[in-house]
Amino acid sequence: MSSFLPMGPKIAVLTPEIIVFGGSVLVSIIGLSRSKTLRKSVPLLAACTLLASLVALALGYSYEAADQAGVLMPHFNKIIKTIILVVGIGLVAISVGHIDRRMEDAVARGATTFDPMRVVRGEFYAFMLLSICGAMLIPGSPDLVWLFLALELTSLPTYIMVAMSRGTRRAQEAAVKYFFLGAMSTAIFLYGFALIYGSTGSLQLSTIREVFASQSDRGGIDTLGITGVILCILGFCYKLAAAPMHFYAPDVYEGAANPVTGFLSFIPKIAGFSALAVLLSTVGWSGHAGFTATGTVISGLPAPILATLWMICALTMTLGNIGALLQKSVKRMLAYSSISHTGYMVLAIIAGPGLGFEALLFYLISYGVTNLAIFGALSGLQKRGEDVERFEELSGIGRRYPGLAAWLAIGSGSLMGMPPLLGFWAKLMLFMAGIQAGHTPLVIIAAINSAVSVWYYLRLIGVPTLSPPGTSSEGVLKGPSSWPRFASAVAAVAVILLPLFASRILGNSAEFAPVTPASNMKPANTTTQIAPTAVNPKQAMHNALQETSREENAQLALHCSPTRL
Amino acid sequence: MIQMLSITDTHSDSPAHAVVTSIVNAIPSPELSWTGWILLLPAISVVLTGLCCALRVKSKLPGWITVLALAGSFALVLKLYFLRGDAGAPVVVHLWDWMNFRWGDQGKWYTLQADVSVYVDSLTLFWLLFVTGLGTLIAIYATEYMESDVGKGYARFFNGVSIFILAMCTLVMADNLLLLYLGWEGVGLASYLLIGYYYKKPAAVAAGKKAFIVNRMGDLGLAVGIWLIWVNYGTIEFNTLFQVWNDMERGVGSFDKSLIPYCLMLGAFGKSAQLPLYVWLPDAMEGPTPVSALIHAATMVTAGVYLIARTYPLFALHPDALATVAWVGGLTAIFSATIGMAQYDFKRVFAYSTISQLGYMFMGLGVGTTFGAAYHTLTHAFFKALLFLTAGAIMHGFAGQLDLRKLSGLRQVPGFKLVSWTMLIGCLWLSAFPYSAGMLSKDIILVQALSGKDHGFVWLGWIGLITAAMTAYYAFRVWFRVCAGPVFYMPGEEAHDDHDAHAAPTSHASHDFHPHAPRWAMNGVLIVIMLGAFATGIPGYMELRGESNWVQVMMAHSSALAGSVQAHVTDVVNFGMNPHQLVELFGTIASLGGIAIAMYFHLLQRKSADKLRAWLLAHNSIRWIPVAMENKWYVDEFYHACIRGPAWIAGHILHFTDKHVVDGLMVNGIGRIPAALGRLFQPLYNGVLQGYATTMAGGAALVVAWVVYRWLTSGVVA
Amino acid sequence: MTHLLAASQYGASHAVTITLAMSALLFTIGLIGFLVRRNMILMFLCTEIMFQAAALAFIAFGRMRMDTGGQIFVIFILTIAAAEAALALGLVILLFRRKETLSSEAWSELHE
Amino acid sequence: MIQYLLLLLPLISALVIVLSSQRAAKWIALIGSTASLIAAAVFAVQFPHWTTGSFWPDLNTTPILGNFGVDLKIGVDSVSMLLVLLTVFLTPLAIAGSFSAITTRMREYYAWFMILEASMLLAFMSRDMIFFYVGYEFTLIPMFFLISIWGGPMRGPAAIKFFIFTFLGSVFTLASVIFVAVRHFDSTGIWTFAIADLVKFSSTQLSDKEQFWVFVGLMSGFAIKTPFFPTHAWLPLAHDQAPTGGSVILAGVLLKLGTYGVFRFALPMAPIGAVECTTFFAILGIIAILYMSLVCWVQTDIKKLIAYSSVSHMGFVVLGLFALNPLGLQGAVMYMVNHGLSTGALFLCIGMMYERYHTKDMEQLGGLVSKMPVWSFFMIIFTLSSVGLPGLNGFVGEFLCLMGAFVAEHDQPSGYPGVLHPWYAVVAVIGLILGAMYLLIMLGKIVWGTLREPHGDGGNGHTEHAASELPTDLNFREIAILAPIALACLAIGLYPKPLLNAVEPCVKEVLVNYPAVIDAYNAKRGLVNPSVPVKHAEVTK
Repeated sequence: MSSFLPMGPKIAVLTPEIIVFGGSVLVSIIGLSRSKTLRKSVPLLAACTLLASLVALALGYSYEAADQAGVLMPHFNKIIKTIILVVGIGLVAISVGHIDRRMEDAVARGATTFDPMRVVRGEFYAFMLLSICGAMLIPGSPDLVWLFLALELTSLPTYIMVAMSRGTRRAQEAAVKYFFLGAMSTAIFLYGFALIYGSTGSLQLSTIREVFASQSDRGGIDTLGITGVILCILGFCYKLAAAPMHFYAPDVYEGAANPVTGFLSFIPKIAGFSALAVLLSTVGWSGHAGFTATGTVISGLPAPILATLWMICALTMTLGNIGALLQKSVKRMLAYSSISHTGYMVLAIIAGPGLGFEALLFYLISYGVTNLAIFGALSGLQKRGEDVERFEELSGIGRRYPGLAAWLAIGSGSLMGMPPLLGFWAKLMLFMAGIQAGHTPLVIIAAINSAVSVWYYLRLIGVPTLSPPGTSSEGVLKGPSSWPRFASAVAAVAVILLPLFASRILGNSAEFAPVTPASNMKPANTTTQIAPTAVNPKQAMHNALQETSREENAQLALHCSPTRL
Repeated sequence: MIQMLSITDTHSDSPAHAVVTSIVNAIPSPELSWTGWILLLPAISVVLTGLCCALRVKSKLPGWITVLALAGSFALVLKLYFLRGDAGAPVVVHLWDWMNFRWGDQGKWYTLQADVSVYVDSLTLFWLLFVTGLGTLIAIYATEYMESDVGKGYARFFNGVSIFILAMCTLVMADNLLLLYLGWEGVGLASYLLIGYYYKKPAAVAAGKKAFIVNRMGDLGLAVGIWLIWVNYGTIEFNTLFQVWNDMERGVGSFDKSLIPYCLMLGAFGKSAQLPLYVWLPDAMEGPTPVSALIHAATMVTAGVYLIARTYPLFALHPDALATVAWVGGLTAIFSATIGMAQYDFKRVFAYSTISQLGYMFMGLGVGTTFGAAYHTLTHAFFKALLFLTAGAIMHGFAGQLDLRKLSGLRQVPGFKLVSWTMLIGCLWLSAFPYSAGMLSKDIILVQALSGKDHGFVWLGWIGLITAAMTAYYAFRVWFRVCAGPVFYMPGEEAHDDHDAHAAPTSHASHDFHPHAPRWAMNGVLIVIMLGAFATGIPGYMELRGESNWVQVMMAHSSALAGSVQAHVTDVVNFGMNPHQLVELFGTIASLGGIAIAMYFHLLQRKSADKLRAWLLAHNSIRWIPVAMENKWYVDEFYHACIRGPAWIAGHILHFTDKHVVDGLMVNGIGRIPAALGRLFQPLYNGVLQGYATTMAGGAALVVAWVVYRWLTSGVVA
Repeated sequence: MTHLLAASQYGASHAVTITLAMSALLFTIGLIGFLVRRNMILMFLCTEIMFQAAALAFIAFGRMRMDTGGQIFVIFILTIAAAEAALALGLVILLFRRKETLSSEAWSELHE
Repeated sequence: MIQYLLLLLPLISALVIVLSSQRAAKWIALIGSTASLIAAAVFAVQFPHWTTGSFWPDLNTTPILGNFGVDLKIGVDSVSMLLVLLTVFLTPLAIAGSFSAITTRMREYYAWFMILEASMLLAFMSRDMIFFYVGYEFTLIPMFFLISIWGGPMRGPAAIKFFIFTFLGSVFTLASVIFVAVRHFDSTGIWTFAIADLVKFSSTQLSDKEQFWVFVGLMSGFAIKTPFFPTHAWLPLAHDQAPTGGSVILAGVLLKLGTYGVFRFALPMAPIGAVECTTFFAILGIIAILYMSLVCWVQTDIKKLIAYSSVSHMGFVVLGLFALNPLGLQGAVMYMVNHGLSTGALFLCIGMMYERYHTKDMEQLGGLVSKMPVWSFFMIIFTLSSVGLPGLNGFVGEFLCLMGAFVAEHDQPSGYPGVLHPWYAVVAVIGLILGAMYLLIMLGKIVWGTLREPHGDGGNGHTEHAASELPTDLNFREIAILAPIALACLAIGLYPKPLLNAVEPCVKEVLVNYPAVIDAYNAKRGLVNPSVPVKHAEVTK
């Protein structure tokens, strides 16, 4: 089946990305300007671009258009994009003043004179916007080509960002490792794509899903398809920094500058999770031989894929946490912590649409915001124009900068899941999703892990506030720009206050179910708009399931559950 | 002869059932709520003396507050007594709710009813009379005795005395076992505080602690007994308990209800210093002497007797339990008498004599004469209080001197005549001198024992007679040494003037030491108590003459009657005599013989006592006798080695375990696992690009392999 | 090689099967090369080989399915490969300037 | 609205403290906590369900994760009310007790203290499981800072161990709660975390196995918090190292969070699981009582001794809880309150002593009654209360707990059969002797005897410093701190009736499913309750 999707809705849906892309071009051009004022305004421009994109998304996003554009999960798509944009603004803010800090420091010491042509601000923000643009494109991908290109668009700029973020050899080494291993992982999921294509004969995700569904009807998705999906998952694991593809993360995070580390630990991750969600929506969470827990049939992913993800989830959580325990470098520790959080989120992916995706999104919000608070605080500090990295450099800085120590502490508290901070609610939903999907063992592993993680997060709380200032922390000063600290403060406040608005952030969980594009299922004009309804749709679905018999149930799951209910 | 409302013997089929009808239901009597003041007055005294303590009152005010309060209580007790007479029906006066709740509507077992209410029957009144009466007298005595502590520990002392009287009254007036338990522990507390009154003396502190802890062991028995009673009868209120105590249709729980008396008797043995829990009482003599007189001789230690008398119906169901009580009492009597014979500290001699006399009381309870036990309690209370108070007067006068080898001929020392002669009365009474009150009360018990048919009670009677001889010996050993003979004295270490302890140690040489003669308060109290001791003989004479006497009637109208057996005194027992004749003859021989031996060794030929001791010590085969007796048969050491020692070692071992096994090995060990795992994986992050690539590819391969394995083994094809 | 068997299920021609085998072989060669070579340019070329293996597979499957999508995808793969090549060479030159060596082992400052 | 005021007052005071000066901090904290006390008193007076066991107020909800039934529902029943009162009663006293002890970073100290109070109140007042958990868990943070900033020389490890240990347990508690909520949703289609709904659902709808695991999960958190025997390792260290105020709250209130959790969640939610585990936990309780008493015996550090004694005392609570009859549960609740008072007060006393002598070593100190008679008086009162002297508060709970365990047998005619055996109580009752032993030994060393003081110039010059600041005996402030507790001890000891009456309906509510479950369980073991017809036992099985 060949499908020519109408261009109109597609462009309408892509307006935010287009704005971001345009912004990146603009930023890279303005960054070359000889006017210092203009150059200095680059981050502001980048932020404004993201803001404009956010406005465009908020005002212009229509589920109808998204349906027609072949977006599989319109609501998911919208929320992912929103999260990326909001956190993206924060990421821009925490990188203000960072890239040229070294040179400015050198100028201030009189070591060199200022040379506008050596300023790299413009490109840096352009790459940042490009990567963000790529990440935004992923959740709405209608086909494999799009997915592949969007993933590459997300990754390629980040390699350069790592390399240029600091002038040190460590940054370049990080870039090399990141790039080469990234290329390998790209090859792996690319091969996976090829196998999926071979199994289904189509690049259209909606078609792939139908073919997979009919294969399942006939007894199971064929080996080719399953192998492809598993290869893709393993490839995506690189983006997520999930085991077994996580080994690069500590080195790269350590080598990159603080704001870039913040960027790396969020944007590729959300991109990877979007890609994973999109990919897995083709095999679906319903209609396969699933888990029967406590008498209720709970369908899940196909068994091999589930097994893969299960293993990845358990390994990632555990390896991340035990790795983090031993670290002396804050950034390395945060890298491992980021790995373990990936593990938790994989649990949400396993749990599937509905509660699982809601938990995933909540977790991503929580992780993004918390990350901002922590990396913002770290980026707000410097030691002779260099990043603050090791724990002992932070020791006792709470005496001088109580605010920064507080933001760090709040961020750590949220990461460890301390109620009532944002991270706790995220973990709560994650556990709910996990248990509801019948994955209590994984939830228990996650619970143990989150208890283990307390140890190193406590260090991040304790070292700045409790330890006495040492020799290594003497030279630690505030950074040149106050924007990172401001962003960190805003994020920390958000970590405290967002839970109050939690129920309003996400809307209804049932909306996260993947949607078969309307153009394939039924005439476009009959597509109904999803609107928050008074009745809890989840409950409605549940009632429907209760009333139907087992066979009907299976049928319903097969044919209807991908659609919105 | 003796008039009993219901006379049963142990041979009848169900003595319990027969007796239960005789326990009259208590009537709730709100109009008697003023009896609450018997408790309230000491309570007020506790508060006021406490305030005096806090305000550091430097006068005798706290002493007189206490005296007034106790006298008030005594007056109220007298009023109550005259209001209801010897044989009035029991009454219950509810004061306020205490531990009291219900969780069902079916009554028994569905409630735990333990209110602060007063149960007054003759038994209660009997105890109240001498507790408050003697309490008042001893408090008056103490106002003078403790005068050197005015402004220092004086208020604290009277605070303790008030607490004691409050708790003791609570104990005997309680209408349920839990309130009784409150009083029970309360007297223990008072005892703890007062024994440790001279808190700078390590011995006093240790003695207080020991008293409390050993009593606690007994209290456990009481606690378990209370639970068992509740389990079996569904109530712990005496009034309802006596109504249901014969409800035998079901035994509940794994523990047999026959254990109840054993549990209760454990409590009684602890409080009344019987074997094996007597060890605290001799040490308790570290307290001020009025305390020894009041708490550790006259009143508190009889609480055990009271408890058994109060719960006598439960004991009556189990003759074996009663026999146990009797035998423990008899053995304690002779055992502590042997120790008492060999002590040099005459306060300790009296302490062991107390234990011994308490043994008689338990023997009386056990062999079935609650009257005898109660009567002996009464006479003992007076003569032993008298002995302790005279001992106190001597201590007071001779700077705490207690060693009978260092005092002599006090009856010729000016100011100590009265003390000596009252002490003589006390000793005569203690030695059961013919037709003294002590003899009369002791004989009732011995007659009952000798007329007993089961459980070897006859032997018990003989043990009692032998003990009587030993008692006479050691009582007069003290008197002849201390009061008779040539005048000689050495002052002691001024035990109760502790607050100046770090001033120059008082080492008065005997020549410039002036004995401090008792004044009117002490002398007056001694006289009154001596008269009281004479008066306590009256019921005995009435008994002897076969008349009904008030002690008898009071016991007969209380729970103590139940199952109490009438002696068949006319049966021939030994030597062709009936028990009465036996006791009269051998009791007299024992008493006079003991006194005579004491006179020989300690008055006429004092050197020969030492010779005898030296002779005994010189022969290896028998030297253990005096050594063991002087060292109290090494019971303390035995307990120390067998109970405290192992527990202490266990404590250290467990502390070590806690630190290094539970915390170190388990907790920290488990805590180290994650980091150790982390270290295990650390080599994988070696920083080499190829290494990472290999690990990633290998990891991916492993994951795929695992999936394939799962796939193959689960049999599920996607 | 399970996917080869699967491919034969669809009645693929021998040519397709051989192409697929070729693709798998290429991918393996690329991967092994990536793991064993220390020269960064060679390593990059190995990733290119893996990319091309995927491209070959796309073409073979497109042929098998009689679908043009596979060939379209290959164009994009080539484009991305070119972009990566540009990036890689830039990076390699940067590194070479620093240390005058192309060995990847020279860059292991960051580790546990 | 008073309940929200009660929650907000400490938070507002914390905020004011943060904005105020170092010198004003303690007074603001005192005023704030006293205001909470007054608010709680008003709340208690308004509270209409003292004897009915119902919750009040019942209607106010503020949805937080509305879609998932996580609502900020605030309401108390009489047991919660008692613990709320305990909290607001102890907090001002602990704050006042910190006045002279805390001389650095005062703003932070008092701010954390107020946050701690709010957190504890939230835990006790929440009628939503998640918000209970929020309060329960968040107490760790202020306590962590209290220990690790103002604690003793080992404060770092102490704080971290305390934090990680308790956190580890409570994640399982959370998982269990979520499990029940998810199962509730699966079978009814409604998300809720309301305690009442989940308890009702869980106790009746879950299978035996599920109940077992739910119970185990819940207990793993509560057991560590309480702490039960083998999981107590964090406690001696934390208590020992915490500043006085922290110890008071830790022993007085935080430990009760654990037992409150057992009482409010674990027991009612999973009766079948609870019955399966009863023997195990009762034995743990007994081990705690005896083992810890022996360990207390050999302590030389007085604060550690009291800390270990807390574990021992919690053993009585555990035994009472697992007696599973009204006597035991009443006793357990009474014990929670009473232990909070007496042990909290003991820690205050020790703190006052420590401020004067800067040592807690009983080998160096002794005979303080000659120097500090008032202090000694209070010390004796609270020790006796700990010993369980009748007439003081400790006795009520202790006696009922043990009695509850004694009568927890299968054939009890009280309508509440149990699964224990009298031997449990008989063995545990030895703890009374041992308790008297170590506490009186402590008194004998530290209060009685000849005066022993640490050598004058103990190196750091603290002694002179202290001597200049504090009088030898307690000053008015310190007496004013201890006197209310002493009065409360006496009052509860002499007239526990109101408390018993208040607790009783809640206890019945907790035990509502138990008789049938226990009969069935015992029937499985071959023990038939004679008061119940055999049929009944079979039906319930």
